[in-house]
Order: sequence, then structure tokens, then C-alpha cells
Amino acid sequence: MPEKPNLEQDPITSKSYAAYYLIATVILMATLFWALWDEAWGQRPWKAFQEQWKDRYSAFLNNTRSGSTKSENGVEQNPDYVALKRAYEKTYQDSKAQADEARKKLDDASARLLAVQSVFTDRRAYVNALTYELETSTSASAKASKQKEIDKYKNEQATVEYPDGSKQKYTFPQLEEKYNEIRDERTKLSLELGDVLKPVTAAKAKMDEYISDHMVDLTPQQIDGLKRRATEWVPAIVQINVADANIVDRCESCHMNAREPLKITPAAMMSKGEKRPDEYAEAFGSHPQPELLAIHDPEKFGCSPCHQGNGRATTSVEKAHGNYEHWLWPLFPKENSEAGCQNCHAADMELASGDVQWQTINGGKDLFRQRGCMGCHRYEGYDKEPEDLNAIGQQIKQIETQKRDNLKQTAFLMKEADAAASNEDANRLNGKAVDLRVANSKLDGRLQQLDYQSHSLMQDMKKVGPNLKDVRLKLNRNWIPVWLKKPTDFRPTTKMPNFRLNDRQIQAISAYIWQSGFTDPLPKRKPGNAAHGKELFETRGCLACHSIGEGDQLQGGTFAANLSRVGEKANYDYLVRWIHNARERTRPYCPYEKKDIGPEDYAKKGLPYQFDPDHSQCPNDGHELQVQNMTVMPSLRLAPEDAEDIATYLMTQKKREPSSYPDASFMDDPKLKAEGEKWVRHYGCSGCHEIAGFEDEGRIGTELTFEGSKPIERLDFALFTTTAERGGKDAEPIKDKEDLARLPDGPATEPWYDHKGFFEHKLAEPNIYDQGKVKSETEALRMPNMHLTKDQVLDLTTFLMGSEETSLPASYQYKPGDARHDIQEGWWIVKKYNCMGCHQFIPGQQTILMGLKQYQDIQEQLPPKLLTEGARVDPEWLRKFLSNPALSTTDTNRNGIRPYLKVRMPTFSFSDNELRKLVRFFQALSQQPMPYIPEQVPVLTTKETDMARSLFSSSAAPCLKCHATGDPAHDKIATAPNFLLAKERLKPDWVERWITDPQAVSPGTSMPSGLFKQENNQWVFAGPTPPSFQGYEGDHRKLLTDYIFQLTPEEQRKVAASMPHAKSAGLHPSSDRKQAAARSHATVSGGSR
Amino acid sequence: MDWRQLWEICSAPDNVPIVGLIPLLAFYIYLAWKQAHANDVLIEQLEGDAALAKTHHRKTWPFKPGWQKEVHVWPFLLRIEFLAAIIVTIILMVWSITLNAPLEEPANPNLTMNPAKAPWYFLGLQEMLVYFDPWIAGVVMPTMIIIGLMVIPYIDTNPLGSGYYTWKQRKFSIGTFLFGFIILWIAMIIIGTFIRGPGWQWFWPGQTWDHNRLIYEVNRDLPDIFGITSNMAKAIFGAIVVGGYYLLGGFVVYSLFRRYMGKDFKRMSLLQFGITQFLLLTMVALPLKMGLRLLWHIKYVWITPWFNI
Amino acid sequence: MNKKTGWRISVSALALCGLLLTAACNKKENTEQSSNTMSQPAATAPAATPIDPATVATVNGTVKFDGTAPKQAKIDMSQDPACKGMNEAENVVVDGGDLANVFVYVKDGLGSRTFDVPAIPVVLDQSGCKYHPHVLGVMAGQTVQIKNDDQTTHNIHPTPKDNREWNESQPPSSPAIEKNFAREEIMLPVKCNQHPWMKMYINVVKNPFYAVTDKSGKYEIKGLPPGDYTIAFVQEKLGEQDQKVTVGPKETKTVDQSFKAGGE
Amino acid sequence: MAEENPKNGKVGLVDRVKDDIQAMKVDIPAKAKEQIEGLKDPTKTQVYTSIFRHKHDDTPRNRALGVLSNVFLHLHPAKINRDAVRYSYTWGMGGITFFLFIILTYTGVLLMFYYHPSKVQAFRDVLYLEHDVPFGKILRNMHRWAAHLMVIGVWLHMFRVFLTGSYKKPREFNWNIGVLLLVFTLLLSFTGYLLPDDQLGFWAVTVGTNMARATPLLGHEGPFGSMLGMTPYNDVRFGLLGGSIVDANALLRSYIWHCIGIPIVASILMIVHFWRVRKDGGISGPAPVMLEAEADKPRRGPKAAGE
Repeated sequence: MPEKPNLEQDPITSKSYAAYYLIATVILMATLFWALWDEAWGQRPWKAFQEQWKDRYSAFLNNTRSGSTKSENGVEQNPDYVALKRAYEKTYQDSKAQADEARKKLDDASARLLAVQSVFTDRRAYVNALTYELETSTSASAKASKQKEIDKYKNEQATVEYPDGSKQKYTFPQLEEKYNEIRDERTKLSLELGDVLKPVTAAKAKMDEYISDHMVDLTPQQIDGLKRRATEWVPAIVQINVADANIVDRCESCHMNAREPLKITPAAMMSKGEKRPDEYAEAFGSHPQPELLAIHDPEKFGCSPCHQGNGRATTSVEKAHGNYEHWLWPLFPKENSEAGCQNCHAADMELASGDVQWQTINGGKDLFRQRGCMGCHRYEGYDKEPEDLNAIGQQIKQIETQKRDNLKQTAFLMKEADAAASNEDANRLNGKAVDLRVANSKLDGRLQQLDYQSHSLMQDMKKVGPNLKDVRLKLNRNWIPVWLKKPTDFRPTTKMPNFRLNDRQIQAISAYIWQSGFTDPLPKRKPGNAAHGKELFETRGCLACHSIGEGDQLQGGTFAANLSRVGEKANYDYLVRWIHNARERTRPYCPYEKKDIGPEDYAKKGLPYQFDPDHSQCPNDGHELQVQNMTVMPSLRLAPEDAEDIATYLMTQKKREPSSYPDASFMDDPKLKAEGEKWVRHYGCSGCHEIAGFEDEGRIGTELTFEGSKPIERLDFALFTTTAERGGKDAEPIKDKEDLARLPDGPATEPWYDHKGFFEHKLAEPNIYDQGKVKSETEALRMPNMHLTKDQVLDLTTFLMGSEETSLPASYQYKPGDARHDIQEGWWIVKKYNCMGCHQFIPGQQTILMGLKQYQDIQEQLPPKLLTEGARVDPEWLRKFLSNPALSTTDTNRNGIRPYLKVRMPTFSFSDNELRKLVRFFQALSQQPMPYIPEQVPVLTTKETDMARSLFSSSAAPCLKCHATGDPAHDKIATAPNFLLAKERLKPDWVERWITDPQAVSPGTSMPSGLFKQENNQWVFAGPTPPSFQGYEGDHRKLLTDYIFQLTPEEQRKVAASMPHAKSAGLHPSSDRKQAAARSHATVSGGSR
Repeated sequence: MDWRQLWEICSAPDNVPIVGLIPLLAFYIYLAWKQAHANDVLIEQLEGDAALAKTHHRKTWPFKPGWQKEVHVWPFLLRIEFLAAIIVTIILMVWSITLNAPLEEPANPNLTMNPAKAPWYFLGLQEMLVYFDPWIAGVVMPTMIIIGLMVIPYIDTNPLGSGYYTWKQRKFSIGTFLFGFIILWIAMIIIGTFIRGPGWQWFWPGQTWDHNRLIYEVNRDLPDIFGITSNMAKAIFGAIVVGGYYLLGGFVVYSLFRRYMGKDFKRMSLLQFGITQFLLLTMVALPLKMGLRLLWHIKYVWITPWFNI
Repeated sequence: MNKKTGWRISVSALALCGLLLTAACNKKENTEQSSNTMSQPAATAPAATPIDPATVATVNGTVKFDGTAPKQAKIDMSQDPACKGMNEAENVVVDGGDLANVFVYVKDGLGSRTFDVPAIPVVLDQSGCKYHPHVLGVMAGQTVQIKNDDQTTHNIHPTPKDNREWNESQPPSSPAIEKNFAREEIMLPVKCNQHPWMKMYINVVKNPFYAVTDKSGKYEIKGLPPGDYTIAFVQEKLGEQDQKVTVGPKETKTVDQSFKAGGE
Repeated sequence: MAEENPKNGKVGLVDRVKDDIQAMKVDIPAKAKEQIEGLKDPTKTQVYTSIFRHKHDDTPRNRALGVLSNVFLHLHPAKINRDAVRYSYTWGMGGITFFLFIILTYTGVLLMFYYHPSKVQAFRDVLYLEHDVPFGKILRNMHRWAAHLMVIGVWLHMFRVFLTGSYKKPREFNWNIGVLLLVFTLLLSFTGYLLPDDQLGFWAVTVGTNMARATPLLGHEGPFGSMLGMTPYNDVRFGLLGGSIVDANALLRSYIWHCIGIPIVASILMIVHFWRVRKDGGISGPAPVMLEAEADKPRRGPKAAGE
């Protein structure tokens, strides 16, 4: 430094920064490494998962492999396998010499080919190059000289040195020829070798197939493959990327086993010494429902469309599962995982894959309808008849406007035409006018269809609760206020929820309902026979929907009311009418005039006071009337006396006398009526009940179609927002014991500020969010307590959680346009009328009747299973049957097809719409094409008919022992339908399958399998055949089927007569004497009275 | 005391800068005050001792003869700059590794955030929306702030205190600036960040932010208190009050300047003084208006058909 | 608006009304409709060109048939008892060389003259399962009144080229159907689908100068203003033949025409 | 060669080759030695001197040249006031702010590789950055936090400049530039807020721009706005957002202002700012204190104060 240094060091210039730099640099480097570490591992926890997976899965596979080897050895011990193996070894030995020879030749040919090829390709390249020059040279002389050059070259001899050392000289054409020759030779040789080896390969394939067919699990080879994959695994993101749907799912980066072909439980993936599966083990289970993955290919669907979560995120488990504040689609919890189904399958009423019914989501869907949620809450697809009706009204208006416009336009065009300058113009304009007239005619057709539809829809509209216009005819007046106080006190399983009404409200509501009810007189009914009524009640099928008895004694379905205490509330005369035909209405209602039409209106027009689905026009103005009670309860086509018996029996069902109810004469107080109207409106009673003056009342609740994706901020947790957000020991606001028991997960301790928590709490105790709030009577929450069980809350919560506005493309929604749509539509009706209470639709599905005691040993008395109904019956017949199950307009007190069943297929008065949908449903369910074109059944010759008859009536095939014949004495003991019905009803190809193996079509049927056996590609009768069959080459099964389809009553009589013991045929082996006696009594009393 | 709520507010990623700013600001104010104080002591000493004033190097840092008066930028400044760059990098990286930038739900115009807050550095202006109409708080005020800042060099005629920290020599300008920066800007941001909860309601620190909280607040206008009803009268009344404030205030400012800042006042041209007066009074008007609003629930002072103040 | 146009409106309105009745399914709307749309034509309908009655001329003549007249086919009408007995086809009706049912009209020469449409309807009668007359002339827009004197249901089904096709049934003793044709069209065939032999031709022209030859082949066209004209003779089977003619004021000119057998 | 010895051409050639080999035996080792010597002092190589324009001996001249001859460093003077290196005086906030600006530019450019300013893409891109892009998360975090730090840095810088009276003559103009830079810094941060297209940014920008509709004269809700025909579809807010609501256009505008418009203007202003720092006599202090008595006298140079 030039300046003289001072004694005292200048602190600014002399201070060293080395230490600072050192420290700063060290920290900087550390930070950089930290960033690198964070990037490589900190943000990639899945790497640790994959490391764990490698270890655990390999260990698991080792275990599995030893097991598999064992079972493989077991299979290999099997004599069949040994035989196969021996066969293989033999063919191998047999063909060995020949194969070796062929192989040797082939090798030799290949070597020679190679030798020729190397020379040939070189020379060919030169020729090609010269040819190119020839082609591109411009002058003729140049072309000529080139040609010469090529010819010269081609004639030059080239030497080929063969592998055996011999040398050959060839000109170019010779070379080419030689090359092709050897090539062909080689091809021939390899084919020859293949032929020689063919039996060996086949034998080997058979052996392998045997192993894989007989190994329940994977073969050791397959497991080795898996193991190799595991041990050689290099940590990497595993992702499904579907660009069209914006799905990027990396779930499998941790859930490595999700798609493994083995069943892997978390327990199996625990590391040694652990007591319970840790985070890793939980992640490594295989998908519990591989069959679902088979339908929803993960490569297309990914994971998040069903499970939700943040499929992209890989930085932490919470992030990946979307369980953080700002992710709108958090993973559905395990117990609610079926919510994901609803995202795409909202239009499906029943979700089943194979024989698995998805009970949680199906339960939610059913509850939403059965409990009348849809009465207050709109939900796309539910209870859509009123909406459709409205839409049709709009459409009609629109079409009428269009018609008017067309007319106007026609007139204008005609006028233009008349004034047109040229005839061409005139004709063109006239043509247009004519087109418009045709268009109007089409519109007329459309209008007519719409009218039919509104007729159907009117018929299809149902209410969850009973018609309260009939309240005076139907109920014990004094019972009403007691019921309203708390319905569950009277009937614990009722659908009627608890509205938390105070006494004044109860009085007012009762008064309104009482005073607005009909007062039309009911015909007096004489008392019936209660014992017979009880028997009818228990056998006719009432229990498929209704239950009776309380507590342990309870039996029957939950679809409709429990009738244990009906005697306390009901009026006998009304009950008889109801049982006889629940749809019978006191007065028709005209939605146009908004009034109930009485006899006086009919009288004014001089019309008879008659109203039913065939007479549904308003006498005043011709508008469509509501002519039925809006109930799903069908008519069982009982004789009036039977209805009286049942009603008498039901009237005995009571715990206390109706007269013991305290007097409720305040209900006649006209002053209370006005207030009552207010409360009826306030609580939306008309959502479930038909109430005079409330026919057009809208829904009072919020729409729930997309409730699951409603922003959490819009769900009002009221005073519990903070509690729900934070969890902790005071997190549970519900105090009521009963309500607390409704929570699927018990009292909350964790934070529950999410959709699940909101729904569960609201469903368990709807007014929970009113707790602590100061609210007036009218401000307080109206939603009643539905007194759901834990499971029901879970089902409904799952249903609501899945009710989301999905961001997936439309193609992911299950909205098929083909026959599958018919299936979707059909399920809504099947569920609407509780068809599943009696019939089995899905393999493994339990019906209510199956569960009843009385059917335990007489399974054949159960209604038929409908597993293959569409394949079985002619759709046109089905339509007829569904609209009139008695198959008769006069003799209706019976089953049309199975008179031997005591349980009765009721008349549901399906509308044309619903009939159409149901028929299509059954056809689609069995993959039958629509429309149905019947198979032509060949006409049998007399000889064939004789043969068939002899077989039919032979003691070896006693068809008519069980099948009804129309002979009343015989039919009393018959347990199968009359063959005469077959022609119109059944499909021949199905009948063939049926008589071959009925158990495969309808497991448990009383029709036995094994009647036919296969011989020489023909189905022949398994038992002894009558002598006339000697020398018959044809198919017995076919013969019999054709015969059945040509059966006439005369023929049937003939057969019956020829049957030696038809009349004295014994009872069905499985039914004991007592039941048989009871049955015959039932039939007699039911039929003859 | 709801500690969890407090923690939630403080740990919200976008509030971290403002949480960090508070101690940072405190530290730098302390740093400035320390040096200002030392300088003021030195000034006092030198003013009392003319001889020393002539020889003294006039800095509080030591200076010995022979030391360089100027040092080379390389390495003496640059080494500090590089060091600072490294430290900033470290801070930034550690911050970035440990704390994620916020990312909330996708934008949804149908779902209003409650509270919907502006970026933290604008929360002062948003807070002003409580007291003023948007056109003042959102447009006039920021413009005035910018203009006010820009005219500072031209109205501050005090030649002292250029290039060193001092309090005594610039009491007025530093006081005013601290008032504007700390009270009107930073404090408002702190209020906006920590105090204003759902519905932009006032929640004391430690109070739970309850989305359902309802408070009764009726605001009156100043003319109403005096029973003025006609629109015309309201407009005139307001004009008088506002005009009166500026006139009276202007006089007070003049009086104070003349008495306590005579030298500065002398150096100022009329224009300079006028602008100073206006800006000063406008600045003081803000807390006054806030006070009116918070203490007496007065919404507007001056009501006209076109604008309200 | 003078009296004539007013009349014109009402006629056309009436006519359209009729048409609309056939087109529409809903009567109420229909009437409402036609009255709406009919407000316009009045304004555009051209006024008739006046003719000086003092100068009008007359054209008359006889139409002959050269050669042997074809034998009329016999028609058996017994399928409908109400038709009673036998009938003859009316394709070519020749009586001693005089050709009947030839439509004669002024085809050309009137220039852009327009003429009022007569208020009196032309009657088309159905009796004995036959149309009377067999060939009918009518002015465009003039009402054709169709009557049914038979005790059976007829349907009237014109199959025009340039006018609108329609087909309406007329039960016995039902009121007359009134129709009109807007556009000029010669030999517009009309048939009855229930009595397949029933056939007639309507000739729609734009001027009142037309005639149909009677059984003796005679025709007369009156009130023709003087000038040069082309007169057309049209026969349903034999086709059309034209003649040029010049008529002076008050002149009566005879124009004869003859058709050849097996003609065009 | 061949022409000179046409007869012994072949022999001549061989001789020459021999000769060359002889020479090579001497030359190459010599060159190699030279090369090794040269590499021993790399600062003398042509490559080195072409980059570094002078020697780095620790001499005052070289210290000065180190700054002056460097395009990045020559913003600085060669020498500065000895106390100006004191951190307690400068707080270093201007430099830190500039450094953060550079970081922001760098990270911002990298972020631009992954970001599309469209309503469909924007939010997805941010998720993509967070989960897919290598170092994407830290990149975004650094950009965000550096932006916040920069705002703080600018404020503190202004605070310090005010406290040391550094805006006084002759630096009045540079103070104004600084105020503008402050405004642009805030605008940069604000325009960036919307870009992730999340609720936070959306509502912050909605709140922010809602004030614009109250602009006097130019906003449809501002004083006299409606009198001048201002509606939600033509006022100043519409101009800012490119629409009446915060939507795709607002996103695009925000993006362009954030990435192109404001950075360019701010950079230019920064250049002016730095340039004026130098031209206005470098950093203002620490200056010797002035006494009340000297207030109205011409200011003495720092040298005089020292003696």
C-alpha cells in the first residue's frame, strides 16, 4: 500500500471478512444441499414407500411362492397331470430324431442362404446403382452405353463360397435364382420343423393349461415374474395419465400393489415383529375389489375419479389424499368410498357388479326415496314425474304455438303462390305450403303422444306418505295428535319423521288436516274372519313390504309400514277398501281446476260417476284427472270377503283400545284451521302427503343434486364452525343419546369441518346447527329428525358426498344410450314398487320373502326368480302379464301364470310408460334385442308328436306331475306353470336351456336338472326312452321343446289321460303333510268363497 | 385467549412477511435512533465548542489521521455486497424450503372469500375503505401518497441533516414521516392483517374469528347530528366544515411554523408552504376521520349528490 | 278503396277461408288466421281495365271432328247402386262431326288487360255419378260451386299442375262446396276416387273470353274488345290448336276449327 | 523443390524429411517447456487477459480498475467515502432490493417456461409446478417470497433514505425516481398475485380493482363518473381487467404487465436511478454533521470537514 500504514489499524480496511465469508459460504452450501435433499427426498416421500415395498413385497412373494410351489406340486401329483406329462414326454421322444434332422437341415440351408446373400446383395446394389444412372441419363447414346455396362456386369461371374468350402460361380441372374431357391427351401424346412414339433407343443400347452386351470392361485412362474419386478424395481413415479380427462394419478407410486394380480391384505405386508399394519402396510394392500378395476380400467379411469384426492401430489400423504384445507376433492374415507360411484352413476338406482351389490350407495339412493327426502329436496332423477309433467305441458304449449305459426305461414305461402309470377314459383310455394300441412299433421301426432305421456305420468306420480284427504274416512281422530307428537313412539320403524312440533302446532295441523278431509260416506262392511285374514296376510305377500310385530317378533319388509298397531288408528271400512284396492280414490282431483271433482260435477254433464285410469278425463273440461291414490301399494286382486278378513285381522292388531285415546275434539275448531294451514305449509307436509289445498306446493328444501360439491363455506355449521374445525374433546355438539347413537363413527373427537361431518351430524340430529341459536318458531330448522340408524346415516352421507358436480368429461358419466339405458330406467321402477321384496333380480340378492320363517322349508312357494326373465319370456306377453297378472279380465282372484303359489303377483296398475320401461328393462337385462322377433318353431310330424307325447307322459319324465294342466283337481297340487302358456309366453331357445339345466338358470328351482345328457353332439333324454325312440337320430331336447310350443288343450288332455297316475300323484316330496293341508284349505277357501 | 386463532393468522403464509416486518422495522428504527442520538450528541458538543467544530472530522465514527478518507470499492464495499447477497440468498432459500407459497382453491367468482383481503401491502388502503369511500381510499389517497412523497425534496427546505442520521435538526420532517409511515401505513397494514376478520369486523388479537358474528353499528353523518336535513344544506355544511378545517388548520400550521420553525419558514416560498400545509392537514385529517368513525360512528362529514367525504 | 276492390277482398278472403279449412286442424285458429292474412291482397289487386261496351265484338264458330268418331267406352256403374245403370266415357264426344266439350278461349292478344272476376259462381254438378258439365271454364279466382245430387258420397279431387291439389268428400245432400283456382290452367283434370270413371276438366283462364262447345260443336265468345287475338281450341284428348283472328269493333266473326281423328 | 533438383528429387525429399525430424526433436520439447512455464502463470495467458483487462496485483490502481473495468461493477465509483461501507448507515437495502429483483427476474423467467396465462391452464400449471417440475416448488416459493422481501426492502430503503435526508439537494430527482420504483414494485407484486388463478389471488385482485371503479371521473361508481358516461363496460376498471369481471382477459393482462410491461419500465427506471446515484455524487453519506450555524452558508466539501 502506498500510504504509510498507521500505528492504529484502520478498522475498515484492515478488518478481515474471511470468517464471515467462511461461515456464510458454509451455510449457503448447507442450504443448497438442503434444497437438493428436499427435492430428492423431502418432497418425495414415495421413495421411502417404494423402498419398503421392495423389501416387504419380496418377502411376501417368497412366502407365497413356497405355498404356490406346494400347491403346484399337488397338482402335479394328479394322475391326469401325470398322464399329460407322460404323453408330452412320449411325443417329445418320438419326434426328437425327426426334429433334430429337420433342424440340422434348416441350419444348413440358413448358412447357404447367408453365403449367397452376401454376394447377391452386393452385386444387386451395384446393378441398382447402374440402373439408376441409366434411368436418369438423358441422351440415347448414354443410355445405350449404360445398358451395355449393366449387361456386361450381369454376365460377369461371381464366386460364392459355400460353408462346406465348395465354390460356385454364377452370373447375376443365376445368382438371383439361386438366392430365391435357397430362401424358399429354408421356408419349407422351417414349416416342416413346425409340423414335426406340433404334437410336442400341443402336449406342452395342454400340460401348462392343466396347471393354470387347476391352480387357484398364481403359478410359481408367475410369482417369479412378480418377484423379479419387485427386486429389480428402480424408484420412480408410477402414474396414470389420461390427458383427455385431465387425470394424472400417481397414487400407485405408494400404493404399489393396487393392481397386483394377488390378493394382498395390509396384514400380509406388515414388516416382521409388528403388531398391527403401519402406514406402509396399509398402503401396500391390493385393491379390495379387483372386479371393479376390471370394469373401470385404471388406465382410462385412473384412481381419483372414484376415490378423489389430489392425484398429482406426491409431496406428502396428506397432500396426495387431498386432506388439506384448499383441496376441494379430498379422498373419500374408506367407509364412504362408495360415494365415488355416485359421481358417474347418479342415473343408476341399483349398483351391482357381478353378484356384489354396493349396499352403502344403494342404501343411500333407496333411503333418499323411501324416506321421502325427495319430498322436500329436489334431486335430479328422483320423483321427476311432476317435473316431467310440467315439461310436457310446456312442450304442448310450444307445439301448439308452432302449429299456429305453421298455419299462418301456410296461408301466406298460398297467397304468395296465387300471386306468383311463374308457375314454377307457384308450384314451389304450394309445395312448401303442403309440406307445412304435413308438418302440422306430424305435430298433431306428437301432441297425441304427449297427451298419452301426461296420462302415464299422472298415473306414475306417487307420494311417500298416505293421502290425507281421506283422513276422516280412515283414521281414529283422537289418534292423530298423539301420532304427530312423536311418530316413533307409536311405531318405531315408521318413515314419518319427528318434526319437533309443540302442542299448539300439533293441534293446528291436526285441525287443518281433519277439517280439509273428505266426508264422503264409505260403504259399511261386515266383519270378517280374523284367523283367515291372518293366514292371507301372511301368505299373499303382504309381508314383502309390510312388517308386523315388534321387537323380536317383527317380521316382514321395511318398504312399507309396520302394521302392529294399525287397529288403534284405522277405520275398518276404509281399511277394507284400502286392502281391496289401495289405489281406489275417494274423489278424483283435477290439477287444471285445482279441485277435487265430485259426483255433482259428473252429474252436471250427465256422466256416470266413474273414474279410473281408463276414465281419467275431467267431466268439466276434459283435462287429465288424478284418478288413483298416489300410493305404490298395488291391488292384490283379493275377493272383497278376503279383504274384509284381512282388515278384520289387522284391526285386532293393537296395544290399547282406540277409545282410550284422549278426546281431540279441538280438531273441529274452525279457528285452528287457518293456523294449521300455515304450519302445514311451513313444514312442507305436502312433500310426502296429498293434502287438500297443497296439491301444487313446491319443495321446501334445498336442492341436493350437487350438495357434495357445495363449497364448505356454504354449509352452515353455525355456532359449531370453530368446534368442527378444531376437534378435541368438546368437538361433539350432539348431546341427545338417541341421536348420538346415529353417528356412524360415534361422537366426534377429531375435527369434522367437512362435508362428511356436516352431513352426518345433520342427519343424526337435523336441528343440531340450531343449538345455541336464538330462533323463532318459524326460523328454526324445519328438517325433521328422520330417526335413522347408524348405517342409514352412513348410507345417506355417502350418497350426499358423492353428489358432486364432476369435472370429468361427459364420456365418463355412465349415461349409456343403448339398451343399458333401459336397464337404468328399469331399476327406478323396480325399486319404486319394491319388486325386489319378492323377486330375485341379481344372483345372490336376498328378497324379503326369502327371509321369512314360513318359507324356510317350502322354497318352491317363493315367487319366481327373475334372473333371466328377459331371455325367458316374449316381451309382448310380459307386457300383458305386467298389466294384468291374472291374465284374465274375469277370473282375477288368482295368479295368471302360477295359480299354485299362494303368494300373489299383484296388479300394480303400471302406466304405459312404466310398462314399456319394465319390458325393455327385462329384455336389456338379459341382453335380448328389441323388438323381439319370435323364433320359428318347426311343425312336428305326427310321428314326432307321438314320440314327444310318449316321452312327455312317460313315467321317466313326469312333466305333468308338477306342471299345471288346467284340471282343477290336479292343479291344486301342481307346482309349475301350465304348458299351454308356453307358446305365447316363452322363448324356445330359453326353454331348451331351461330343461337342460334349470338349476343353472334359477338356482333352487323345483325343476330338476339332468333330464338330458349329451351324446354325439345331441341332447338325449337321460332316462329310459319310450320304445318309439328306437333309431331316432334327432335331438330329444329340441323335440320336446317344439312339442311344448305346439301343445294344444286337446293334446294336453290326451297326455293327461294317458298318464296313469296323474290324479293320484303324490305331493311334492319336500312339503310335509301339515303344510299341504293348510295349503289346500287356503286354496279352497280363497277360491270358493 | 384464542392462541390457535392467533397462530393461524400469523402462520398464514402470506402474513409471514408482515410478521417479519415488525421486528425488522423495530430493529432498523433502533439502529437509526442510535446513530441519530450519537450524531445529536456530537452536534451539541460541536455547537458548544467552535474550535473543536473546526477540527473535528464531524462523524461519530472514529477517525485517525493517516486513515484513508476514501476506500476502494473493491474490495471494501464489494465484499460487503457479496456477503449480503449470500445472506439474502440463504434467507430466501431457507424460507422457500420451509414455507410453501400459498395456493388456495381454484378461482371461483361465485364463492366470495370472507374476509376477502388485498395483498398485505395494500391492506392499509383496504383498511381506509372503512373510513372513506372507495374513490378516496382507493384512488385519491394513493395518488396523494405518491405525489406527497415526490414533493418532499422540494418542500423540505431544511439544509441540515443531509447524509447523516439526526433527530434534533429535523424533528419536524422526521416526525411527520414517521407518523405517515409507521402510523398511517404500517399500523394500518397490521390492523388489516391481524385485527380485521370475517366481514372486515374488528377482532382483537386472541379473539376467535367467528364468521357468524353480528355487530350492531349504525353510522351517522355529521350533518345529521346537527339536524341538517336538506341536501343543499348538507352540502354547504360539509363544505364549510371541510373548508373550515383547512383554513383553521392552515392558520394553526402557520402559527406553529412561525413560532417553532422560524428558520425553515423563512426559507420556504409561499408555494412550498402552501403545499406543506395542505399535505400536512390532509395527513392529519386521516386519523381525525378515523377517530370520528371509530369513536362517534360518524360516516360522512360532507355530503353532496356527487361525492361524500 | 272502391267498391270493386272491397268485393274482391271478401271473395278472396272467403276462398282462402275455405282453403284454410281444409288445411287446418283447428277451426278457431283458422278463421282468425285467414282474416289476419287477408288484409293485404286488396292493396295489390290490380284494377280491371275498362272496356268500351260500344265497340265490343263477338267471335263464334263450330268445331268439327274429321274422321270417324271413336266409339265411347261403356262404363259399368253397378258397383255403386246409387249411380244407377250404365254410363259412357266422354273422352271425345262427336255428334255428326261436331265436336263437343272443346274449350275455346282467347289465349293471346289481350295484352296486359285485367278483368274483374264475376261474382256469380260457376256450378259443377254431380248427378248420376257424372260431372256436369264435363268441361268447365272458369276465371281465375272465380268461385266454383260443386253440388252433389246423387244419393252417394262423392269426392272431388282436382289434380292440377299449377294450382293446389285438394281432395274433399261430399256426402249426399250436403251443402255445396265452394272453391276457386288462383292460377291459369287449361284442362285441369278432376276426378272422383270412389267412382273411378268420373272425370271432368276445369279450365282456369284469366279473362272472361272463353266458351265450351256444345253438343253441336258451337261456341260463342262475346264482349271482346277489337284487336288481334290468338284463339285456342283445346280438347282433353286431341290437344290444343290455335288460330289467329282479327276482330274489328262491333264485328261478329266466325272462327271454325276442326280436329283430326287420332290427332296429336 | 522438385524443380530445383529435378534429378535428385527423391533424394532431396528424403533429406528434407530427415532434416525436419531433427529439428522437431529440438523444437517440440522447447515449446513444451515454454507451454508449461506459461501455464504456471495463468494470468498471463491471452485467454485470461482477454477476459480480465488488467492485472490483479493488489495495487490501488488495480483495485480501482477492478471496479472501473468491469461492466457490472462500474456502477460503483473506484473509491468511496470510507464510512459509506458501514452497514449501520446504509442498511444495504437498495442493493438487496436490486439483488432480489435479479433473483425475481431469473426465477420468473424459469416459471414462464411452465405457465400459460389462460383460465384453463393457469391453475393446473401451478399444480404442475408444485408437483412435477424438478425444483418447481422451490422456484415458485422463491419467486413469491423474494417478491415479498423486495417490497419490504424497498420500504426500508426509502425509510433509510428519508432518515438520512438523502433526498435533499442534489438528489431530489433521484428520490422521485425511487418513489416511482416503489410504486412499480408494488404493482409488480400485485399483478403477480392473480397469476396462480386461485381464490386468494382472485379475491385480492377483485378487491384491489374494485377500487378502480370508484375512480373520480373515470370509474362508473366514482364521483362524476356516471355523468361522463362511465359504465362497468367502459371505465378505467374495464381497461385494467379487459372485462367487467376478473376473468381470462384480466389474467392475460396481469401476466403481460407482470412479465413484460412493468419489468421493462422498472428496469429503465432502475438504470436511471443507479446512474443518478453516481452522477449526484455517489451515496449521500455518511456525511459530516452540519451545525445550525452553517445551515445557510454554502456547504463545505467533506475534505474541509476532515481537516
